[in-house]
Amino acid sequence: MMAEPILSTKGITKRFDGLVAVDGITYEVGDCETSGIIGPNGAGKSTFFNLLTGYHRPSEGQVFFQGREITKVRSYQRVMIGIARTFQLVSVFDTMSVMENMMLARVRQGLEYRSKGRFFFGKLRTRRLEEECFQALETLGIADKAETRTADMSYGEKRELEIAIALSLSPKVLLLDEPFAGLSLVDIGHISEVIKKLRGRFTIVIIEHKISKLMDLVESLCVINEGALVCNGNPQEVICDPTVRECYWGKEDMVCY
Amino acid sequence: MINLIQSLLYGLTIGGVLYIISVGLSLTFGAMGIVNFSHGLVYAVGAYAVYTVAKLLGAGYLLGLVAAIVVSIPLSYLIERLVIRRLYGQAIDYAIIATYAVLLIGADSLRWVYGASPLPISDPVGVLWTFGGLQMPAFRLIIIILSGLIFIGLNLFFKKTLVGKIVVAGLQDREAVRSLGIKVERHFAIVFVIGSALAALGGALYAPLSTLDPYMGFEILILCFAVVIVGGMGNLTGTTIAAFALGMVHSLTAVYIVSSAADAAVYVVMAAVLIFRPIEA
Amino acid sequence: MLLSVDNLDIHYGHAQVLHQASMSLTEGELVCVVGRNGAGKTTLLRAIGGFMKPSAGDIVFKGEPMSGLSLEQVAQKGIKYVYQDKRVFGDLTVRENLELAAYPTGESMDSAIEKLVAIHPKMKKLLDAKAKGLSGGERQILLIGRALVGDPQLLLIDEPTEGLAAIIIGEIVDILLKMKSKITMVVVEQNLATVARLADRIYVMKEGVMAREITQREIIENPSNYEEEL
Amino acid sequence: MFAKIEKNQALTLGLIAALFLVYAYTTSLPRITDFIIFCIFVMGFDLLYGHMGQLSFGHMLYLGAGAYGCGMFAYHVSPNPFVCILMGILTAAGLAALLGQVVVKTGGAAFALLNLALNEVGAYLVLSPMHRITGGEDGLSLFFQSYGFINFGDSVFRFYFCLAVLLLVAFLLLRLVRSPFGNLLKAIKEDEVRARFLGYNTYLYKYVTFIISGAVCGLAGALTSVNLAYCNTSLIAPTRNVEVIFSALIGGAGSVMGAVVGGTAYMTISNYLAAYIVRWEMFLGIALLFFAFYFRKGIWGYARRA
Repeated sequence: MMAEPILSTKGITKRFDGLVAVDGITYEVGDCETSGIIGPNGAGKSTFFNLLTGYHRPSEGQVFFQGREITKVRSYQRVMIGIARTFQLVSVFDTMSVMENMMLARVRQGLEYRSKGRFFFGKLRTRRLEEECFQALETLGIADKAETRTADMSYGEKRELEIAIALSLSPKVLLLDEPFAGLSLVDIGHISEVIKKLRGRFTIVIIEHKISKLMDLVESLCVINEGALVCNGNPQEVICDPTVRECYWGKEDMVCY
Repeated sequence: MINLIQSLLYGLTIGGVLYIISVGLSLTFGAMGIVNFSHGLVYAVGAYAVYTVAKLLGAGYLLGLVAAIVVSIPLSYLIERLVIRRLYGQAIDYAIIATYAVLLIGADSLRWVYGASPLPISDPVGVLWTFGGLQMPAFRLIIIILSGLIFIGLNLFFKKTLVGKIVVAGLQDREAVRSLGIKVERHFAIVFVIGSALAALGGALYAPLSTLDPYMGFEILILCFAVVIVGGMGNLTGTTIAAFALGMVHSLTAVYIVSSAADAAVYVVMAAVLIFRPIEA
Repeated sequence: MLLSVDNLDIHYGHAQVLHQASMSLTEGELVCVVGRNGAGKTTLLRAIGGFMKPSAGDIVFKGEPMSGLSLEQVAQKGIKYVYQDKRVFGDLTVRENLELAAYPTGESMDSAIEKLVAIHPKMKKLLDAKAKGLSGGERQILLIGRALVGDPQLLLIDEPTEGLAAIIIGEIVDILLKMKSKITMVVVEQNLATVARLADRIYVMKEGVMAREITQREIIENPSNYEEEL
Repeated sequence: MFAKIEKNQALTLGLIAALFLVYAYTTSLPRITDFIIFCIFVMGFDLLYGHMGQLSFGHMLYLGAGAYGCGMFAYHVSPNPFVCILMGILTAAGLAALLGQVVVKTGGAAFALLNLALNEVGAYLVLSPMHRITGGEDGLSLFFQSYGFINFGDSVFRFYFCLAVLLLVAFLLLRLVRSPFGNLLKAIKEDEVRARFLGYNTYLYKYVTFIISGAVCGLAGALTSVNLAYCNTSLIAPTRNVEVIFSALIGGAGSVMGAVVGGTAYMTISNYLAAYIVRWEMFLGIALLFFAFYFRKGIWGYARRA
């Protein structure tokens, strides 16, 4: 059913001082697929994400990208081979303008600065880079904010900027960590639209807490509970799965059923 | 062999003094995230208090020790109130700069009063203890015993007293202590004063083994920072072990290599520790 | 009216996480706050508990405005907060944990221990154990017991059942039900089944706004309406 | 107005040059040469502190390495001033490259204190085990070859030479902090993890910055020994670290212009006012407290915003 997976894990486990945060997850996501990861609070979603991006080293198991093992590849190198991420708490650089934020990401990817000398002594902004960054900002609809200082933006706009920054890293896989957290309804709608627009261009993996937000966004859904992968498949099937309902609505109480 | 045992005993002396001084430093580090350079000032003031009372007034060393502690209490209270308390939650560099400024002001005041030239204090006991071929000034033994007593006393303090327990809890989770309705900062201030009194005691104890000068606090402070960094900031057990281990390094280097290299050896050990266990703080 | 919260705004830096949130409590009530992650439930609770300063709005407790009071002062007024992530003082024993709670309130240790044992008799054996060795459920019980010391008038409990095994969740819920008649509580909870058992009234929060108030009955009769909210 | 000046590189450099020329010819040329060299030191230090956000409490080590690298080469090998200065820079940069491996892995308090400890070790090495080549406590008296008008014995030449070096360093640093690299430094200062997730090996860039900073401080050290025609242990004394920290703070950390303003301000106070200030260190301490509590943006930081 699934094409050759672009990113996959095999029995990946992470322990913190004896506490098992992620327990032997085997997961894969196909090229240009949009996939969601859901699970209750503290289920290990974020830890799993951190293992994918290389922020944590797994205690056991492996991570593969395009058929190559990347378990030991460092986080910044993973970005370079095409795994970009956003953070649950929006993190953009507040001391810089929107454009400078974009440049920082773009320069690392762009061909413009293959020469080391220009990286250290060249101009921060060149016309070509600026155009590329504008394009990414336009996808998010915040091109008019290019010269604003990030600190003066609203939270929703920062979230958009964060996604724009991730886009300018030319990702093959884009990992979004709770992209809707802390946003107003209007902003949530906006971000959903953006994700829909991007869908199919590259692989997108979204962590979410709430199933409904993802239902019409993703092609596959996987559920993590207590560090383990509970269920993986088509969103419609997943939401009807009894084990999933159990971990969301509690076990022993029948009031809900 | 005798030589080795003797230098180990000397190491215990230095370790003991380092321990006495480092405890306060480690607590301010761990509990409040502040690098406290003014600790070195209190140390120097302790030494000068002994000098004043024992030598200038001729009232004896024991009374000097008492004076050192008595003087350190209002001094450290003022430092806590006027400087440290304003640095809670601030960037670490401002804490370093501000407490260093206090050290500068204090050291210059000491120079103003006592002059810049080094002042000696003689061994207050003056008895040489011999055992087999072993020779050891009794005063050094007293230091070792005293630091042992302080170790036991501090452990009892943290285990048995309410203030101690509040600090132990606060080291782990300051906010949770506050949410019980306890004014944590006030209790930390008590511990700050206790830590400072110990630093003054350390200065008073170490003074007869070295000489006094207004900047003496700076040198010893870097050694104590090494202790705190090696032992883990705010980790009391780690601080204890590190103090004695680095005391040994200090003394063994002094005996077997060259005495002037002792401080440097401690820093090299500290750097080596940091290679294997990088600290972000 | 024991507590009233009026039009509370809260910002984290530039992000506004609470928009004009209002709620009220009468004495003896147990009110649940539900809503998805990031809806502002914990923020609301922490604001009432004095952990954060609202940028606008009032919190009035027993007719007294709480704004401007420090965390310690709020706690001493009788509002106690029970942490979400089971933050007990790990290096202290259970007894010492209680001792710290008893100290500012002036309650005797005997009655503090009695309160803890009353809600969970098994804790009697664990009094001298280091808190870091306790299981998740035991920690939660210790946290609740610790908060009860000094007879607070209002308990703020943040996700008491999160991350616990089903059996222990049942126990915690029983404990809360037992306490219900004696003390006013605000409980943040994600599990609708638990909410349905506990709550007198239920506030639903959504994107930092108090979306609406519902009753226990509505959840029991038609849970699927509210599954969406979580 | 000040913000505009700072944006224009040529104007900034011109202003620095004009400021020092006027200052030198209204007061004393040799003294202002000291000021200029000190400003170079502050700029090197501030690259780490202001731009990258790491406070080093031991940068006298790199000043000393530059001074002794230059001085020892002049004393033992060749009195060619340019080769000597180059040797000073290389010594400091090499030392930074060696120690940076360890130092850069730490952060915050540990970073500051480890640097201080290493400075202590360096000062000890120069004073005692290496005293045969460093001259120990007495230091080394130096002589530098002159070639026609290039005469380091002449204070006027030294002034213009140091001014030219200052302008060159300021130019390079301005380019550096306004390049993509400078932007990255700002990013690392704000949130290192985030910068790593833009694909940057932040450890490497911190290491590179540490070496550049060491090299600039080494250059300042080399110029000091050329200017003074001697080098001694005061050029590596750990207790003098406060001078450069204070200068960066009063000038306004995180700006090349701020470093120049701070360096000049500090040197002016310590050279001209110290005679009237009886308790100099006390004054310094009180001033430090004032700046650390109430005036964190520094002189240039406030001027720029006004």
